[in-house]
Amino acid sequence: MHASMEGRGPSMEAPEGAAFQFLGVTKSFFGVPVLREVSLSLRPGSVLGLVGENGAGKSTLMNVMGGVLRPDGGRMLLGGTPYQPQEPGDARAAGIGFIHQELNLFTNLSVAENMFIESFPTLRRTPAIDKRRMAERTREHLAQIGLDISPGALVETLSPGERQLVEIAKVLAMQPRIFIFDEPTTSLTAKETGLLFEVIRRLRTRRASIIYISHILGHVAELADEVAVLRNGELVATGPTAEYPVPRMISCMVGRDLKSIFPPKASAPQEEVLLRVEKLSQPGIVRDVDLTVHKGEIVGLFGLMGSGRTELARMIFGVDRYERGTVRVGNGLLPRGDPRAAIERGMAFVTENRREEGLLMNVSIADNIGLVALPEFARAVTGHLRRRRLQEATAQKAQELHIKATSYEAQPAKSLSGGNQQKVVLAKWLLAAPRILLVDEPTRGIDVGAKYDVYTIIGELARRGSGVLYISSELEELLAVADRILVMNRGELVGQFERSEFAEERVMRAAFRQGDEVRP
Amino acid sequence: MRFRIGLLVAAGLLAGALVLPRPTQAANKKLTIAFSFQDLETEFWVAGHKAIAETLAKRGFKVIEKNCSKDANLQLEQVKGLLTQNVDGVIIIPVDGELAVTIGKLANQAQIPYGVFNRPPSNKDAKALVVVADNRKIAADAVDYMAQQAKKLGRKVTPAIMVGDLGDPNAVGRRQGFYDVIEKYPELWTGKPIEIPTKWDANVGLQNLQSAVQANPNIDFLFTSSDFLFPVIKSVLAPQGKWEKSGSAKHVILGGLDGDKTACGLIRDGYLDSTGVQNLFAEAEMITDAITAAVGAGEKTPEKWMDDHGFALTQANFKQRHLDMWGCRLLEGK
Amino acid sequence: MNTESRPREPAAGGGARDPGPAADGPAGPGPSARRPHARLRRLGRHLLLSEYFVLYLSILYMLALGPFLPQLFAAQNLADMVSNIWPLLVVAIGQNFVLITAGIDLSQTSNMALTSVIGAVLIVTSCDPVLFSKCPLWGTFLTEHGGPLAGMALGVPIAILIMLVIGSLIGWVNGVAVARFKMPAFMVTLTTMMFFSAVAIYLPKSENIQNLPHAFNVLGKGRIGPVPIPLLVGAGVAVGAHLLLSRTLFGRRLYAVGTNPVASTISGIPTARIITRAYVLAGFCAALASVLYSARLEMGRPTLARTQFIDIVGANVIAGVSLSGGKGKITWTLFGVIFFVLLANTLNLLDLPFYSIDIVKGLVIFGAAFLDVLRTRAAAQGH
Amino acid sequence: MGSRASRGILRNTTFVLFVLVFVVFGMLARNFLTLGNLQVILSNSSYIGIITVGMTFVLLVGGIDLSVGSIMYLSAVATSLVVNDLELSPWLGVVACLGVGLAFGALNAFAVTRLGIVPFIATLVTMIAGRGLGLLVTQSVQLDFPDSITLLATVRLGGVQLNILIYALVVAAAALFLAYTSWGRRLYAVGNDPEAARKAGLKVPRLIGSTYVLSGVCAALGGFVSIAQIGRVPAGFGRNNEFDAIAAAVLGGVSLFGGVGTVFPGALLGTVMIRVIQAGLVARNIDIYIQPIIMGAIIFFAVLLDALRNLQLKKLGRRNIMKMET
Repeated sequence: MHASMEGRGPSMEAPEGAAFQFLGVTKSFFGVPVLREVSLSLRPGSVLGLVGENGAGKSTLMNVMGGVLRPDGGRMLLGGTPYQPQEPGDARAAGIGFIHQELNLFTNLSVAENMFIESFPTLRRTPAIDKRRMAERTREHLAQIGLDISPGALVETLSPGERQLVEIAKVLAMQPRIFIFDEPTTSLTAKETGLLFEVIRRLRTRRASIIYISHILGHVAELADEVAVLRNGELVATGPTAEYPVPRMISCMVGRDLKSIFPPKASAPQEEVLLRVEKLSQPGIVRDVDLTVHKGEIVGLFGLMGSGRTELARMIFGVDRYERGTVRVGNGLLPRGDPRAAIERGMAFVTENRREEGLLMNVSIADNIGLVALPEFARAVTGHLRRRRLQEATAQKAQELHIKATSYEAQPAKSLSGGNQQKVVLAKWLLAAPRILLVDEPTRGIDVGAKYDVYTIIGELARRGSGVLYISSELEELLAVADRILVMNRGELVGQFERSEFAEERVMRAAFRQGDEVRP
Repeated sequence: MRFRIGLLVAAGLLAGALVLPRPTQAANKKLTIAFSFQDLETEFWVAGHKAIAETLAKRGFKVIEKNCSKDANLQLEQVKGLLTQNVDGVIIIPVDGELAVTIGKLANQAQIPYGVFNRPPSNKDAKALVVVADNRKIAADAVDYMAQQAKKLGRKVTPAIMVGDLGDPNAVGRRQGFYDVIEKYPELWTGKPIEIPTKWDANVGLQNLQSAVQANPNIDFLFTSSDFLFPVIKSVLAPQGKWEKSGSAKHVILGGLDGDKTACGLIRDGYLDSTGVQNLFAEAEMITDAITAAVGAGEKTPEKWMDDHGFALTQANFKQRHLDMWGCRLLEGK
Repeated sequence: MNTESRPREPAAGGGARDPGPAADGPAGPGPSARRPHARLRRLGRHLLLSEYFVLYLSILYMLALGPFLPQLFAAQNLADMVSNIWPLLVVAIGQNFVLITAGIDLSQTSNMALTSVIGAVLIVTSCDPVLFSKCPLWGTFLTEHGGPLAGMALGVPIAILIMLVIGSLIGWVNGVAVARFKMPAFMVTLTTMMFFSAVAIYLPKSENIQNLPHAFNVLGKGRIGPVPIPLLVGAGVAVGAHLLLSRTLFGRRLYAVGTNPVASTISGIPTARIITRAYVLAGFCAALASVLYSARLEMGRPTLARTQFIDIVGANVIAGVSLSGGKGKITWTLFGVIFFVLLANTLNLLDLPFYSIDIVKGLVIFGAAFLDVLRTRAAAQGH
Repeated sequence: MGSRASRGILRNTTFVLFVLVFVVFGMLARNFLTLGNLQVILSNSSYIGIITVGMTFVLLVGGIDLSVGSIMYLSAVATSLVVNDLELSPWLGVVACLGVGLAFGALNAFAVTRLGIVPFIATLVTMIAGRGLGLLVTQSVQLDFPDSITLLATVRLGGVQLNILIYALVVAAAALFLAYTSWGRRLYAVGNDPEAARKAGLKVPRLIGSTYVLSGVCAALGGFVSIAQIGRVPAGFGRNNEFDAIAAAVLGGVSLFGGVGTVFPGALLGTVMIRVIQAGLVARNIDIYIQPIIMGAIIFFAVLLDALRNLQLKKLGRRNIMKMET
């Protein structure tokens, strides 16, 4: 693969038959350059791993390519001929398939309908949709990615992973020659991820070109033929994957040598039990779960998507109800289905999806951070808020966690990058000084730098004597941060590993026992 | 760009909205009478409004009209506004008698002659020129004639009433008049009258009348609180073969109130037995006479009570009295 | 309820467009700053974008009409206009609380009617058997000598207290239905509207209840010193509501719940209770407004405020309160109410044939709404 | 399995409730459970039912249309101009009627989709100004229609009244349209998530606009059906019908937040249910002061029941997240 890098090294001529080329593409918002003269070309039948921190310009570049945004300068060539998309439709027509990071499915429609929403197959000489044909074709497309669900199923009944795969199948159905995968695996189970990778490899053998964007650098290394690294809108490195092991990718991304992806382990568990869950059961979701979290301990909860770990956390915290079992904080029994009780007892819950459950997207950063601890700033009877104190406290937290924003008071949460949004969620809870922290996939879809910060924040909390239940499907991060790892499978705890016995394959084996989660 | 265009459009619209009205003061030094009426949604009020507005105009008054569409508070605010325009006299068709008093007090304070049309003020706290018709009595007259017809049949009949909007005093008064008669001849009825809500809405009237007839096919004595419902009644009874002239076996004894065109035609043709009539034009004459006199004499708070006893136009007295009914005059273009 | 088909969040939301995944820089083209008359446009933009937009609009409207309508500025007329603001303001503020939770309360009107009737029944000094002997309360609550509290020393205050309690109870019923049983607010309040309006008419069998004690009527137009009592009440409620929304725990949580109920629940906010309270406040305000209206009309009316719903919600929405929740300020409501009252007053003064009044009213509302859209767009660009 | 059975019932509470109401009144009131009465109820549901169909479309895309009442009046005025003043054939009357409905529907569509005014306000303006426009023409004098129009109401095909047939036709057409055409399915998509719809390259403004046009036409048609029945149009014609229509639709399970609901059975059941209750109260000859009280109460409990059912369904739905019932 060849790519030209203005000013860095000998710029090479783009090869004959490049599937796609960016030539000095620039783009800026309000005079702030987001893409600086990016030149890059993509070879047929190859996978290009595009990496970079949030805000580096990946999505902007892809949006330019996908016709969502127009470049301020530079040109694009599609198979050697000039290419100027005016709208997403043009890109689609030109054979570029864009799998967006956030899902664009209509939950109230069936899988089949979602696949063909843009052009339904109709019965001859009528406006009526040919449901049978639609179902058949849908089944074929789903089969391609090994997804076995009924075309008639409503999307709202699907798991996140299944939805993601449907989104992908939808793009495959358009049979483009160039694919853009933007963070496709965030909500996939290990098994589903495997399926996806097979699909991508198959596409490659069919001479299709793939751009693969991900924060999970391991995946990039595993999948890509070449990598290209963006930093602050500039193409800072590019070359065969072989030359770019993960550590080098990272140092290119962050511009300095990061000691490692994980901070040194700071916390150590103590005797005192903070959280004790006994025989927690809810038919169809979890069965007889027992677990404890000690003072200063980080308990990792590993399990595949759909193993019931998120549901478990929601029940412990009281978001969902459960039929049997008890949750004790210290030695006080926690009432069921009452998050407020949990919070009063010093519990905090960082949920897996920031947008729906974590943040008030249109509300200012400060107000978001203040949300949980608010009562502490209100006068007893009147409920009158001590606003100066509140403002100071939130601002302080925001700085502590290095939340990058122009104004905490004015800027709405939705204007932040994923990493900073996640920090806002953490700040919201930390302001209430929790003794027990439940975190669910806290590093999903955020960049390496932000991940590092999140690990540090959680580690620090544990060091100060709080207990943490850390849910994740990225095993290596658990191995790094946890003192103990519990493995969950189909609603049951099937294994427990002390830090001394940590070993990747053993944990994995436990997680996969009885195969992956079953689907009817 | 779009921003600027939009701005222009919007500005234009506002301007349009503002220019549309013509200034009031442009009018010369004519005496002005303010006229606030409750609504124009039935033939009856339209005719009443027309009668007054025209008579006043004929007498060289300038008339400022306000429609408060049944909203008591709005009518209050309207009259307040009118009083500040120092008009020479105010006539209102009040939303109800109580409001007539509240507004009357204001008019008295403002020292402006005040006339109340058609609805009796609930008490005499405010000095006013009042022309009223007694809905209850007139309804009773009409229903009483129906009862006489029923007696002739020599059998019990099944009575039904189409009731108006229970928030409207006319509807309530007319319903009471109906029940006065019902109680007067207890032996005449097969049972308790069937009540059919209409909310003064033809569609509601139609639907509920159909349901009522469906449930009680033997209804043969029907009083409607307003004449404007006759087409509805026809469309329900006709398919059942019950839209027959009086005298025929299947005839439903029919009565109404208002005295509009349709009613006149129906009595003439023998479908309708009787309808209660308010002598609308006479009322209009009376109120305008009174206010003219008061304004002329420079009285500030004149007081006078004028009754329109109204009457029931029936098959029996049609020949003699039909021209006293405003509907018939409209019908015959007089 | 989301009845908005334009990008969800107007001005205050900042940026009518969602910057999208992990915002690589803010989206949307920059403001077209490279145009002539920049200063003028900036002034225009400032006026357009300011919090006080609707107020400016009202003033502009008033000035524009001045030449046509000298009597518009007549002291008496101005006084009337101001006096018309307060009752509407009070009830509209109540509605505002509910709108912030992304709900709606259609039952406020019948709430006012019912409380008006009940209040009057309690304190009426005498009533005519001919009118009332048929009504269900006759003999028990009502006699020739009036209601149970008639002539009592503290009769009036007690009656008002009872009105407020009942109003709040109606609100509570709505609130519980919406918050606990997750019933659609529109349907809940539509049915309670039918129900209580029917009850209000049933109790006195459609009769208005007159002869209320002077101590009550005086609330309608009386003054304390130079200040009209309704003004005191209205202003009091406005200030109270403003503080409640902007300065208290409840206020913050109300906005949070209106913006994202799920996140709010998980953040430990008693969502159901907050929503219920919003409806209770709506009911309370309705009852209070009912006191003012009944007093100025000097009677209890079973049909009070029957046609007012549109003004109540309209005044809020015109001023930018979003029907999809999370947005709304008392100042906005105030301006919206001023706008509607001004509109009604001018239409009243203008000597228009009755039908064209509706047309003009429609056009003006349209104009105002459209200007609001422009400002939303401008704001979106500006961000 | 138990849960599946109960789910089966739960999914159809609207229908169950409907039957329940019908049977109860059937026992309470005379000649209620008769074919004749069924016809009466359907024929009386027809005009508001047709309007409800249009309203359902608007609600499906998360909008609202307050102007249907005024559109009914305006189109009635147009019809009267054609058949009364110009003395043209009733068929031209129908054309004029629907034409006006279409025009004002388009006006709403323009205000909402092109100018971006909130539907509530946009249609509110049409409601207020539209009524004024009508009165401007009629001077609020009531309109009487000739037999050529009113006779249409008495026409029967195969023993079934014409207006019932029209209603059935409209419902069938709308139901098929929503279930089997691209346009119909896309309406659901827009109602579910306008942003995603835009990204998917759907013509969102056109889709939304179309619903207001449809609603306008339905309002006009419904108005015409009712004119044929009552033969006379007073100045208040159609007022508040917007609320009746919305209530019927929502009672039939159409969500005000868009994306959820059906014309058949949903909106149909909602409409007829309200009608059945009203008819039952009259047939039973309940004191008219009490009738609206009972009416309100019954609808309230219908909605409550529906809400409880949704909560229940959610619980059941939660059970099979894991798809591991054992």
